[in-house]
Order: sequence, then C-alpha cells, then structure tokens
Amino acid sequence: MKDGRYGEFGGQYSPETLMYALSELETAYREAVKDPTFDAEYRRLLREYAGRPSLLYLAERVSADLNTTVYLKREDLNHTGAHKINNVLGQILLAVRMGKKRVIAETGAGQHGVATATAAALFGLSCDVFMGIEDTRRQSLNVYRMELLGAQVHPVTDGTGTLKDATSEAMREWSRRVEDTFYVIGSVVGPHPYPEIVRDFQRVIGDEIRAEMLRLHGRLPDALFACVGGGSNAMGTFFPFLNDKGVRLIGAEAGGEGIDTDRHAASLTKGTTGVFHGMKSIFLQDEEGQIAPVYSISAGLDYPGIGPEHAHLFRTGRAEYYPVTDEEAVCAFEYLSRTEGIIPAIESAHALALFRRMKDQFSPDQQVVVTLSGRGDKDVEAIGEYRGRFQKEEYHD
Amino acid sequence: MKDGRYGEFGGQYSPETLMYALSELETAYREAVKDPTFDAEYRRLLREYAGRPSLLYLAERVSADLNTTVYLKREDLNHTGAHKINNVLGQILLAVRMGKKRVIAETGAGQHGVATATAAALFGLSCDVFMGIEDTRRQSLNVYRMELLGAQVHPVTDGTGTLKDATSEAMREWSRRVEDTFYVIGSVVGPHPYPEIVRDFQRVIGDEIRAEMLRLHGRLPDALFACVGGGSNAMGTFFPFLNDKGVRLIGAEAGGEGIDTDRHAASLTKGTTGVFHGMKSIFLQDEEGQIAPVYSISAGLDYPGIGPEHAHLFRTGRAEYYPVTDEEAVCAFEYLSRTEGIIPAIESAHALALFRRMKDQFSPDQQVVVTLSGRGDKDVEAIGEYRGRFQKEEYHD
Amino acid sequence: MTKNRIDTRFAELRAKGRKAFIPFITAGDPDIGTSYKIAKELIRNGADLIEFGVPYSDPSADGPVIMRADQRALTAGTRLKDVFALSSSISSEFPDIPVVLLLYFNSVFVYGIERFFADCESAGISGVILPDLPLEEKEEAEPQALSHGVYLISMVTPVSEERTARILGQAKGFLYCVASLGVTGERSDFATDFTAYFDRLNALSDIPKCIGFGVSSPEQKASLQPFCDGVIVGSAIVRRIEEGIKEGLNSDRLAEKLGAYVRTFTEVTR
Amino acid sequence: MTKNRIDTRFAELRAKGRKAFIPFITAGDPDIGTSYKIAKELIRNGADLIEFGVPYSDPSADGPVIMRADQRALTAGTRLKDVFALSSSISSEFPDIPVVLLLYFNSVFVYGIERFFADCESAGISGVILPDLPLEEKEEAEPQALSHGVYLISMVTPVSEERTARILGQAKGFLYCVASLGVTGERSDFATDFTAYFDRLNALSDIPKCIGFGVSSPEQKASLQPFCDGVIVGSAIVRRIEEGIKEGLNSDRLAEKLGAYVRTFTEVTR
Ligand SMILES: Cc1ncc(COP(=O)(O)O)c(C=O)c1O
Ligand SMILES: Cc1ncc(COP(=O)(O)O)c(C=O)c1O
Repeated sequence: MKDGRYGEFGGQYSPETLMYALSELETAYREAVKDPTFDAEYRRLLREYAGRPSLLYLAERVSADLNTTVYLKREDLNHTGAHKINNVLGQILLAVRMGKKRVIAETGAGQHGVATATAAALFGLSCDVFMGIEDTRRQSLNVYRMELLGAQVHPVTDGTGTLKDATSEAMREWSRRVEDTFYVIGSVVGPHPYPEIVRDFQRVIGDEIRAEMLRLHGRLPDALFACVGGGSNAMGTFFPFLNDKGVRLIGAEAGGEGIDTDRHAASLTKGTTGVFHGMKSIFLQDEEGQIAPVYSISAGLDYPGIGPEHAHLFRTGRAEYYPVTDEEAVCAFEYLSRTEGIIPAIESAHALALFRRMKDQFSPDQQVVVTLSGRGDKDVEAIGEYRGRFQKEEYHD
Repeated sequence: MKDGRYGEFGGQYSPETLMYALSELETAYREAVKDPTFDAEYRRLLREYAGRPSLLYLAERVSADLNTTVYLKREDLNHTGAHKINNVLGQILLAVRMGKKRVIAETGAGQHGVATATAAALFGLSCDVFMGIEDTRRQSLNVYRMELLGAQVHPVTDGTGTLKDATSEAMREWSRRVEDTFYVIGSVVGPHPYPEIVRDFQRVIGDEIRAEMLRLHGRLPDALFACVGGGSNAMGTFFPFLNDKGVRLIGAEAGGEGIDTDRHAASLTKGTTGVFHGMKSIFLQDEEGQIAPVYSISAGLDYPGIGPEHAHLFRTGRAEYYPVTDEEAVCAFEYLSRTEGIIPAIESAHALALFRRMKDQFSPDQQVVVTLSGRGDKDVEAIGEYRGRFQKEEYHD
Repeated sequence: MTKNRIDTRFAELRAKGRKAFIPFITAGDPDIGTSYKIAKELIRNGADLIEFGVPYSDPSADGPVIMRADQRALTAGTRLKDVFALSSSISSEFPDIPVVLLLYFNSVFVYGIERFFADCESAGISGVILPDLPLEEKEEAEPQALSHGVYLISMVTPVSEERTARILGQAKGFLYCVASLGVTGERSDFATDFTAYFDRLNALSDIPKCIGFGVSSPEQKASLQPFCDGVIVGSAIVRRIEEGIKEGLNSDRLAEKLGAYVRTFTEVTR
Repeated sequence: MTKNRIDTRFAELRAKGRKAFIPFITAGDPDIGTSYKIAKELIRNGADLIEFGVPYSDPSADGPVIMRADQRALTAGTRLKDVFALSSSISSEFPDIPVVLLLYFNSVFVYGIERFFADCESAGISGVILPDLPLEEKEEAEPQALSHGVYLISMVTPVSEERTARILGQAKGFLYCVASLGVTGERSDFATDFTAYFDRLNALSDIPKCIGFGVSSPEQKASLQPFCDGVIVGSAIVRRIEEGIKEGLNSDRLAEKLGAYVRTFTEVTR
C-alpha cells in the first residue's frame, strides 16, 4: 500500500498552500519516530502527565447483568478526561521539534480543543481553537476550560456550526498562517500524514489493552468496541489487533434520531466514497458530492465522514460498524452511571450501547473490551435537558 | 492519647440516638482493619476503580518560575476527580460489611457527594445526599452528576445553605434512620471514630508521596502543602509524615475576602475551641458559641470548623496553617491552568497559592509537594463569573 | 447543699400517683419578656417542670419547628444572661417548679463550664439537658454541675442498646426517654414498642422516667403516660407560639393562648 | 483533437503584449440565468478568460465572500448540469473565450471522473481548476481530462518550495500563481515578494502565469501585471454581485453593474 493510502482511501487532497507544510510534517514525523529521545519524551509525557497507562477495568456489575465479561478501557481517567490527550501530546512534541510557536485545532465536543490548549499551555505555545457555534453551546464548559488554559476559542458560524465547519475553518486558518502554525488535528482524518500520525499516537490504547489482556488471561479479547467520530479512539483501539483475525473489531457510529431520518451521522452505514477535508474516504453526501448536514446528540461524533483507514477496514470487512441512536446512547450513559458509578462521555456511551445490543452474540466465557474514550461530565447537563429533567423546582427538602 | 482524642480535641459529642451506631461503627471498623480481605478489597478498589496510585507530577514550569522543585500530587486524576473517592470507597466497603442498604452523605463542593453516589452505584446501595442550597447553585454540575448516579440530592435551606448546614441535616437524617443507614462523612470531622476512619482511608495520599519521593530522591520532601476544609486531603497528606520533624506540614485555609472582614472561613487563624458536629475542635464562633456564618469562593472549604487532629497539630505547632484569599486562590487557579495545563479545583488552588506566597522560604534544591485535591472543571464557570469574563458576545469570528 | 427540686417534685408526684407534664419553650421566642409570660401561663395551667431551650445557631438535634424558634430568639438578641434572668424569675416565683435548661454543649463550653453552672445555681436552675453530651463525655461537665447542685439529665433512646444500663446507672433527677428516632418534632405515630422499652428501663432503675421527642397531642400524652412518670412536650407547644406570632397576638394574648393549649394536655388523664 | 482555447488565447495575448484579465463568478449566484447575463457582460467588458466556480457545500479553500455565493447558488438549486449548460452557452457564443471551471475534487469524483470530463468537452470547457487536487493526486483525473481536451490547471504558491519545479514541469494551459497564503478573499496588501517569486517561476518554465487570490482593485491589478501574464479577480467581483442582490437589482441591472465594475479593471493599463 502506498504511503498515506489505505486501499483506495486516504491520500492528500489538499490545497497547494498546505502541501509543502504537509511534506515538512511528514519528514519531521519520520525523523521523530526514528529518534529514540522523541519516543522517550512522548512516553514520559503519557506516563507522567496524562497519567497512563489507563485502567483496564473489569465491569463486574455490567458483566453480571449482560452475562459476558466486559472490560472498560478507561481513557476517561486520563488528564483532561479523554483519549484526545494521547494524540495531542505527540503532535505538540512534533510542533516543538519543528520550531513552531503557535498551534491551532478544530474541536467538536471540545475534548480535543481542551487537550490541545492543555498541551500548548504545558509547552508555552500560543493556541487558537476553532469550534462550531452550535458546539460552543452544547459544550460551553469546555469553551471556558480552553479559555482558562490560555487558548482563544473561535466559534464558527458557517454551515451547521459543528465539527465539519470547525475543521474547514481550521484548515483555512492553517493556510493563512502555514509558516508559523502547526495544525493539531484531533482525529484520524485529514490529508496524509495526519491519519497515520494520529493513529500512531493513539495506538497506545490498543497496545495497553493487548498487554493487559495477555497478562490477565494469556489470550486476546474476543471483541473490541469503540465509538467512531473521526475514528481516533477506535483506530487506536483496533490497530494493534488488525492482524489478529480472531478479534472482532466493532465501531459504533452516531445514529442520531435514526438512520431512516436525515438526522444522523452514520457515515459508513449510509455514506458513499468521496473526497473531503483532504482525504478520500466515506462521507454522507448527495449524488453531486455536496456534504450532508449531519446530526448527533454527541458533538464528538457529529461529523459526516470518517478516517480513511476505517473506510478501508469497513470495505474489506475487517471491522464492523453499526449505527447507535441518540436514545440508545443516552440509555447506555444512564446505565453505566447507575450500574458502575462511571459517567461516560456520550460519545463513549455509543460504544457501550452497541455492545449491549449485541450482547447475545457473546457467551459468558468470552471477553469483550469497550473503550471508554472519555468522561461524561461535559455531557451531564445536555443529557438532563434531553431527558427533560432538572427542573430545579422538583427538588423536595 | 485516649481513643478518639487528639490532645484536647476530638471526642464523641453526639446525641444519644447516634451513640450506639457510632460504637457499632467503631467495632466494625476495628474488625475490618484486622481482616486482611477487607484491606485487600479496599486496595483493589483504589487500584482498579479509583485508578490509584495517583501521579506525583514534577511541575517543571512552575518549578522554574518559582525557583524551587515542586511536585503536584495529582488526586484530580482519580475517578470522580478528587481525593474524596479514597475515603468513600473505604466507608462504603464498611457499610456493605455492616449490612447497610442505604447511605447518606453531606457535601459542599459536591465532590464528596459525587464520590458517595458513585460508590453507592457500584455497590447497589441507595443514596441520599444533603447539600446546602447555595452550594447546589455554585456547583450545579455536581448536582446533575449525583442524580445521574442514582442519588437523591436534598438541598438544605437552613442557615447559610452551605456545608455546615448540609452536615447538620445529614446528622438529623442519620438520627431518623440510624438503624438501616450508614452515614458516609466526607472529611476528618464529626464524632469519633469518623476523624480517624477518614484519615486512615486518606493516608494513602501521603503514603504514596512518601514512597515515591524516597524512590526518586532517596529522601523525604521538605514541605507538604494542602488545602484544609474539613481537612481530609491535608490529613491524608500529612499523616504519614507526622513523626518526620524535618518535613514542614502546611495547610491553606479559606481566607475568603480577607480575615479582617467577616467573609472568610479561616477557622484555625481566627477561631476558638468549641464543640460542634460531634467533635471538640476549633471553630469560627462568637463569645457564646454561636457558629459564625462563613464564606469562601470555594464550596469545599466553606466550613466554620476543622477536623480535631488538625486542631491538635495547629496547637502543638507540628503543622502550620495560613489563610488564603479568594483572589489569591483564583490567581493560582489561573496560573496553574496556563502554566502546566492543569485546571485545579478551586480548593486545591488555595494550597498552590499559599506555596506561591511562601516560595522564598524554600531554596531551589528543596523539594515541595502540593496536593492537588481535585480537578477544577466544576469551578470553571464560577471562576469565569468571578472574573466577569465569558460574555459570549465578546467572541470574534 | 439543698435538695434538688427535681427529686422533690417527682417524689411528690409519685406520692400522689400523678404523672409529670413538662412543657418546653425556646427562651427568647419571640423575646425574653414574652417567654416569661408564657412560662407563667404554662405553670398556672399545670406544668410540673419547665424546660427552657437556649437558642442555638445550629441546633443539629432539632427539627424545623424548634430551629425556627431558635432563629427567632437569636434574632431578638437573646443571650445566656437573658436565659438566666428568665430562669431566675420563674424559679423564685414558683419555688416548687424545677427549671431545666436544654442546650447544646458548645454554649456551656464556650461560656465556661464552671461559670455556667455557677450561674445556673444563682438562677435556681435544677437541671440541664445537653443532648450532645453523651455518657462518654459527661465527666467533662458533671463534676462542676453537681458542685453547683445542678443535675445533668441523661437521655436514653430505643436504640441505646447495651448502653442503656450504663446510662441508667448514673442518671440523676429524671431520665429523658426519647420516644423515637430522629430529631425533635411532632410525630403522629411512634414505631417504638413502649412496653418492651420501659420493661427494659424499669428493670434497670427506679429513677423517674419522662418521655419526650415527638409528643404532639393530649391523646398521645394520655397513651404514653402509663409507661412512665412524665411527658415532655416541645415542638407542639413551640408551633403554637409560632402560630400566635403569625396571628399577630401581643405577648399577653400569646401567653393566654399557650396557657389554654397546655390545659388541653393537663386536663387529660391528670 | 482541436487545440485548447487557453493555449490559443495566451498565444494571442502574448503576441499583442497584453495581459489576460480573468474574472471569476460562482455559477448560479444568484441563479444560473443571471450568471449567464453577468458572464456575457464580463466578456463584453474585456474578460479574456472566464472562470466559473461550481458551488460547494463546504468550500474549505474559500473565504467568506465566495462561501456565501456558493450558498446562494446552492439555495437556488444549482447543479452540475446547470453549470455545464451555462458553460456551453458561453463557449459557443464566444468562441475565443476559454471557459474554466473551479471546483472541489469531490464534485468531480462523485459525478464520475470520466463522465465529468466528457461533459466538460461537450460544454466547450477548456480547463478545470481543482484546488484540492495537488500534484500528488493529479494522476487520478488528468488522463481523463486530457483525453477530453481539458487542461487541469496547476496552482503554485509562494510556499510551494521545492515542489515548484515539479509543478511547473507538468503544468498545462496556464499556471495559477497564488498571490498570498490563505483562502480566497480580497487583500489590501500582499506580503509576498513578487520579484523573487516570479524570478523563480520564470526560470523554471515559460508557461503563461496568472496571479490570483486576493486581488481586490484595478490598482492592485496594475501593480501585479508586470510580473505575469494575467490576473484573476474573484472575491472582489462576487462581492459586487452580493451588493447588487442586496440592492434588489434585477438580473439585467446586476449584469450591467458588474460589466461596469469589471471595466474599471480592464481599462486600467490594458
Ligand atoms: C470522548 C470522545 N470520544 C470520542 C470522540 C470521537 O472522536 P474519535 O472518533 O476521533 O475518537 C470524541 C471527539 O471529540 C470525544 O471527545
Ligand atoms: C477538591 C476538594 N478539595 C478539598 C476539599 C476540602 O475537603 P478536605 O479538607 O476534607 O480535603 C474538598 C471538599 O469538597 C474538595 O472537593
């Protein structure tokens, strides 16, 4: 497979303004991975700043309830509360290595923006984050967090005011300031080499799962579940197992209000091949390639495409992907909160919801790992609204 | 020293209705600590649920800026985001061991309530949390979190509607349902045996600091800083070092708008000996023992007293305590966010602020540990308001 | 040292085969002058002892009715010296009626334990109930109390379990038998099995036993009296004071109203 | 296969010592009929080539002015067939004027690459600019384009660095020289050192070179022309269309207004 291609997917469909920067990035990255001090510093930051390794948690009450053995990979316990920090620390180290003084990022749920602002603060870089205006409302707490971390948050009013528009705007900004700016992409999307870089920085999730499952059980898990927005936590989870045919790799897409409505973000299930945001992949679009407005209760999954490597795994059948509705995700969100005392990100709740739906495909002696990509504090208020709860007057004294 | 006494402080100043329950608790606790399976289960939960050990983080940029070596003990990375979970897991295990099916708790910042609701969910116990009405407003996100975890939150309208009133109400509720209810106290306060139990369940903080500092440097730190509300994170930090005279133990109290105003919660600095909430300790009160209304920007420090063991350490001079104003704490909150990409709880920011003020007492070759008792997500909005920021219109596109 | 009025009083009542009626009011609710008038009316209408609550900022063993009364009394500026003055007036005007204070230990501790009991003695106070000073902590105050002829009244509850014997072993004056779990406040019903409760208590000691916490009607009083030597009524009375205040009654009318209310208790199965 | 109009056009211009003026409009803004009228006026007022933008939902290389134009065109229901029809009319009415499309590669890819260029050929389209199909990905479309006599116009930027030689090595028709970093949109000033930029370009190839991205006034055009063979003006024109729409001009008035505006460019240093 040629560099940057995953079967027919991937590539580098970028404006010429960015092409030199992309090749510079690729060169810097190839050098960095060969440099042991880079890897050592990245590992040190994961350990001593992000707090890795993250827990592989045996969810006993869920296991008993669903009659399987379920482990949760607790990315929610990372500093800043999601898997996004793994990737950001790697990219920021690259940015520093390349002598950049300024970083930009797009963000959906705000987790990637918070992670980027965090790492930028840690390295004293200036940081601008682009966020759809709709998402700044859905995730206002994260807007505040980024500002506190010293980042400028730019609400993007174009289009649907969500992640795709934030991404477009970040790309525009990068092309304006490509010489002094490093663009920290938040998922396994965009032009090559981003999908590869982000996957490499997220594979620590799957590497840890693998090592821990071997340590605990002397064998690999039977299935891995993860949610897919752009697909970084899923790619990080799946990648180290790609050649282990016995391990089912299962992704949960945002089914929104249902894939028979036009209110969803189930790119693989309902999308077609296209070229957008620098990559060839599978997108929700019309017959002329106009990108469809998408929807999910989860800001982090509210994206009309998916990383090219997932498109390839989907087409080749190596991984499976199914849509999960808002309602199923919210139920799983509540279920895990009450059952294990763990409030998951609404994104991650999609993965758990999918596992709950598919539980009968697994026997009690099989082992399943669900990646909890982040914590749900950021979502609590929105879920309350979705449920029509939290009328303060209801309180009794 | 007699059981439950710390010099002149401590004791068991409780209504007769609760006395048998307290002795039952003490008996159960004494048996539990002797039972290796109890300790093993507690340690397992700390490791596999709370995510311990928590990181001891070398804050390089802060160290460079303040010209000392500063480690942060990262309790903010624990599941649920604060040190409170350490204690709660221990007490819930005790509750289960005692056959209780229901737990209650008071909460200030909401962190203890969230931790209790979390552990109650994990063990399938019913849970009621009492929270001052003022605090339900200051920390509304945590109210939502507790509800999601299946707890009932009862806003307390008495008095100043803060932690002291929530504590009184929890005690009332306990006396109503003492037979089937376990009262999970959130700090090293209350009647014996609570201060001892909570300290024992929090000493893991100090034990880990000690082991890690010895591993890293072969010697003990020169000073430990922690904030004191009731005093549990500070007691957990200090306790394993009580006999190490070379280690300065330094607590930060809530100085509010200044200790020369009547808007603060600096119990040790301005308080006198008294008896309240079941313990003899030092309280902010008038000449007839009426408890003073107190204030702090930090809901978790907004309490007119302190645990009896701290009162003893204060009187004997083994530990030092100084007030920190709201403004100093907010500055430290912002400082750490921007400098290290770590948003601390506003409570914890008091400890860091105190260290910043006292930095000249430490030379660059000395090592100081500041306990970051929790993460600041819960505070971001309130701090924004304090600063008069976050007018959405200010955004530029 | 003279004989404690409490002992005298219960001896008399036992001799007559009567049960004590002990009303409680918060001193200073709504002001100390009115408390004085109310107290006199209570006594005129049959109170055998009188219990004054000392208002406290954070009454953690009390329910909402008494919490509000404490708040009113504090707002009116009530201080310990006022409570002593009130007690002094009542105890001198009614030499047979024992005056008992109910207060949180902090009020005593911060005032100074020795000083407090000395002032009790001067004010003619016979007993002090400290709901948050259990057996285990009592030695901190009891020597001083006794040296001034004041009894620390012990409380016992249906869940005191094996502590019961120890409590009864050292109780003086009378035993405050908590009728049910929880804080002060009226109960429409008690879950407690009074027969078993009092069999246990009576087997342990002969001391006069009064039931309190939650007694809310003359009928309840009537049904509890057979078990014990007296009944304490607090929140039900304090609630009438609150109502009277809301109705805008002046202090004489308020005192009258309370007198009439208390008569409904004392008239029943005297 | 006939000679590509672009080559003919630039040969003529060079022969006359003239510089090309290339206006850009979004096809279908505000509707396809008006675009036709505007295009004719642009040509009558001196356009040497005409560039039609194909409206796209997410034009990530465009600034706000063209984003809004795309939005208007899509709202009006503009589809590729309309753009082909428009191009067809213009290319047949003005046999000398090359028509060039600017669109995102996804529009081509999803339509079908072979089908797309076949339809280009039928519509008399001479070139296609695909801003997100760089050198590295070009082979995916170029064979089909060329087999239908359509040039894929290459872009080069001041930050193409060592890529510049490769780009120029394969460029056909003319070279789109991006004037400055960033997306489309008017600039009051350029940071670019045009002398150095074009020395570099001219040393590498003789292909006609046109400057685009950000040219906002006749004066700017005048100052850039000496460096190159032509100037492309997009956002400045599209902004006048937007203004005309806001003023409520009908399509004839709008076309007239644009004709007059464009004349200010073509009159200057013709
Ligand atoms: C917690 C969480 N999970 C998942 C996602 C989706 O991203 P990805 O598919 O790249 O993991 C996001 C994106 O913001 C997120 O915040
Ligand atoms: C993060 C945090 N730190 C500190 C405190 C103060 O409690 P303590 O002094 O018992 O540690 C609280 C109380 O809620 C808290 O939430």
